[in-house]
Order: sequence, then C-alpha cells, then structure tokens
Amino acid sequence: MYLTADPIDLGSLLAQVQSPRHGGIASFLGAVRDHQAGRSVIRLEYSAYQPMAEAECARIVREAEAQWDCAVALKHRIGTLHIGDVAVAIVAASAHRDEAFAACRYVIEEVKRRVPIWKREVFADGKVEWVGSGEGRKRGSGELGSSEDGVEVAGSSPEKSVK
Amino acid sequence: MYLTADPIDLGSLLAQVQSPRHGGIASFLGAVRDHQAGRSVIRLEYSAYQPMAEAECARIVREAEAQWDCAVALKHRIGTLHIGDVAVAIVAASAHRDEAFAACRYVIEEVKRRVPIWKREVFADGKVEWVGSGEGRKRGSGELGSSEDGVEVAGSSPEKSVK
Amino acid sequence: MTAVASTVTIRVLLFASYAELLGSDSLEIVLDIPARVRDAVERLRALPGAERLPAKPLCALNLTQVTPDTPLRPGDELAILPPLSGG
Amino acid sequence: MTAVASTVTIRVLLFASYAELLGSDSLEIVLDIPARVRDAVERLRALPGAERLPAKPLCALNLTQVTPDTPLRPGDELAILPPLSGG
Repeated sequence: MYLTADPIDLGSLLAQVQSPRHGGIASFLGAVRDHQAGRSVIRLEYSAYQPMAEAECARIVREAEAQWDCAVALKHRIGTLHIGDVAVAIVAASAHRDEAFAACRYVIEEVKRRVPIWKREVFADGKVEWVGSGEGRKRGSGELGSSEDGVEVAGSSPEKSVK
Repeated sequence: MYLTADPIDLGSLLAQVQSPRHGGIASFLGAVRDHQAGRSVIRLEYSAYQPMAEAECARIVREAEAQWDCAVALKHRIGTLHIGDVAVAIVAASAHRDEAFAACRYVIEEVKRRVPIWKREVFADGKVEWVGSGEGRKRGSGELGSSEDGVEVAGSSPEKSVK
Repeated sequence: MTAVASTVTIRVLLFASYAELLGSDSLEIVLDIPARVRDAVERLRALPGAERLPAKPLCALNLTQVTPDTPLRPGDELAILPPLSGG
Repeated sequence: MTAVASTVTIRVLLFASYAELLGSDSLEIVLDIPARVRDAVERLRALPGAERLPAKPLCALNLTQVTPDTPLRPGDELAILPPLSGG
C-alpha cells in the first residue's frame, strides 16, 4: 500500500530499502508548508482515486528500480494534514549515490505528474481552494500547494475557486 | 559539532532543519557497503583531522545555505563502522524541492572533496587498505570505499597499500 | 442470450473539484451505442452545475488513462480526473 | 627581546597512511630561516620510511589549505594530508 491515512514513518521506509549492498540512500520528504504565494495556509486536505493511485505508484517504483538498480520505498498520505506534516516520503537506496539521487528525484516528479491525488488548501482567511484549478495554476512554482507539476486538463478549467 | 563517534540519528538532523516554511526536505545517507570492486568488506575505520574537518564542514554548510535559501544539517561519523552503519548524513530543507535536492547534493560532493577525513577498508581476506592511496584510485567509482571524489595529491602517491 | 442492447450503462466517478461541481462523487449514466468517452463527458457537462467541467478532462477507464475516442462497454468505470496535485 | 632566531620550529601533524609511513602522527621539526612548506616536506621525506611521501602532498597550515610556497613561522601547525576519503 502506497497510500496511507496515518502519519508517515521515515524509519520504516528506510528499513524497507536498506541492505548491505547499498552505500547511498537518498530520500525526499514533502511537508505541508505554512505559506503559498504569500498567503497563510492552515491545513491541506488530500483525497485520491485510490485503486488507480496505488497502481500508478507501483508502476513508478518499478520504473525507478529498473532504471537505476536500486530499491525504492514510497508513501503518500491522504486526509487532513497540518503544517509540518509529511505528505509524501520517498527513499531510494543503491550501491552508489548517483543512482540513489536520480531514482529519488524521478519518483517525486512522476508522483506529482501521474498519481491521481488532489489537495485543497485551507487558508487563514477561511478560503478553501483546490490546488491545480484556476487560482492554483496562476500561483507559480511551489512545493506542496502548487500545480506546476500536475497534469493539466487539455481544455478549459474552472475559472473560480471551488468552495 | 559535525563529527561524531556515535551512531548518527537521522531524526535529530531532521528536527534541526524542519520548519513551517519548509515544504521540501532532501536527505542523503552514506552507509558502509559490503563490497568494493568485487571484494568483500568487513568494516571501515574512519579518522579525521578534527579541528580542520569541523571548520570545513561549517564552511560547506554555510555555502549551501547561502546559495539555496535552505537549512542544512550534517553529521559525519568517525571510528570503526560496520556494514550498514551510516558514515555521513545530510538533510537539506527548503521551501521548494529543487533547492533542497541541490543543496543536499552539493554538501555530499563537497564533504567528499574537501573535508580531511580518511577511511581504511578491512577486507574479508584480512587485508587493510587506506582508501585513496594506490589501489583505491584504480578501483573506479564507488560510494563509500572509493577515492574518486577525494582530493588528489599533486605529485606521486604511494604505489603499494599501507598495511 | 437476451436481445442485443441498444444502450450501455457505465459508472462515472468524480473527484475533488469535479465532485463538488456535480454535487456527487459517483453516478450511473446510460448512453446510446456506440458510446465513447467523449459522449460520457458531453452527457456530464449537460448536468446542472457541470458547465465548468472541461470539454476534455483527464479520464481513466477501469484505472487506465484513456483518450476521448475510447469506446465504452457495459459495466465500465469511467473516472473524470481534475488536474492532479499530489505530492 | 632576545637575539633574532636563525631557525623556526614547527609542529607537523600526520594522518592516516602518512602517519603509518612515518610511524608517528605528530613531530616537531626545526628548519633554517627562511622556511617554506616545501622545506618542511623535504625534511620529512628524508626521514626513514618516508620515501613514499609525495613531493607535493596536500598541506594545511593552521587549519587552512596552503601551497608549497607558503612561509612558515614559529609555532605553526603544518598538517600533511593524504588523499581525502570521507563520505
């Protein structure tokens, strides 16, 4: 299971991939940030198309492991997350660090691009906005709370926020 | 203190750099691998020129933090390490993941290139070799247990292993 | 065997902002044969509140991403996906 | 003030394989003035067991990397560094 409603435990992801063969272990944590384009964020709410998200995560992990001779662990959290909570965690372990870094980077980029997960931001001013629709697209780059890596719909998109 | 004789605790490094401002946290662990160019490794023994190593680690961390607007935590272990033990750990946290990955990668490369630390490999066949002298240089790339990133002496080097 | 059907019934799943637009995260629709993904989307866009659904949203049929031309068969599960924002 | 000294005494630190070559990790050497880093290295290479010390090893003077031309002053700490292999 790549998706979880529980807090992500980096230690257990590390344990999944550590091995006497592996000298380089790269990891990435995506955490909920307190700001987005100058606006104060209170929390994020993640939802997913779970069976497809699980299948897509499995494909991404297999691709990375095949391309870089490494072991990859991946978890994405869904539900309500508060500032500082980890939304996504990736660990890639390989004999050498080049492969570990490349695999880790590949997995986070592909997760953002391909896995059917959505988040909405709850702002300090009470507004609630789905990331990636309308406003989200205009915000420029960001880690969590931006849509720059999301698959864009090949047509028009909602012009106003969905409350 | 960047050098330590105790096991490295990744959790405490994460705690050093996590902040509500940070959405992307990249980390790297260099662990002792069980092989080096086809030979079976039993353990590694690390030593350092400690005051210079501390000063150089501090410089590298400052450089990364200035260049990528991030917070960096770094620990390098010295003494005797066994297979799977973490020799070096780096955590870089930033608002965005590009900066976190770039800073993390910079720090490990510079640590290997600039910090006066040495390791010797103890092989299963009983041989003991300083990494980076003679044999080490011929082995090609490797994570731990290789000299490809080490500062090379600008002259001749010992042609035989130092036992 | 029963008589050849002239319609196809499929399950449509809606997520995130699209579920809010339509006020539902799952509905069944019946389409005339032959039916393609685009026909299902067109039907959805005629529903109240759905005028802001894009003409060509990202779609997955039975968990795999598909184009608007993909034919629909009875019992298919068609998911209409808003722009992804995981990570 | 005492008379002007004609020699300079420095502390030399040796590490890793170089400490093993010389059988010591620290020693004091006395050099004629004017003395530079290269003079200290030359003196070390004349010691028993040190013939495999490179002519131009990586050197740090008082914790900062220096070139062979760097002058030595009384009380300096000169570290002779084998190829680094941290990480």
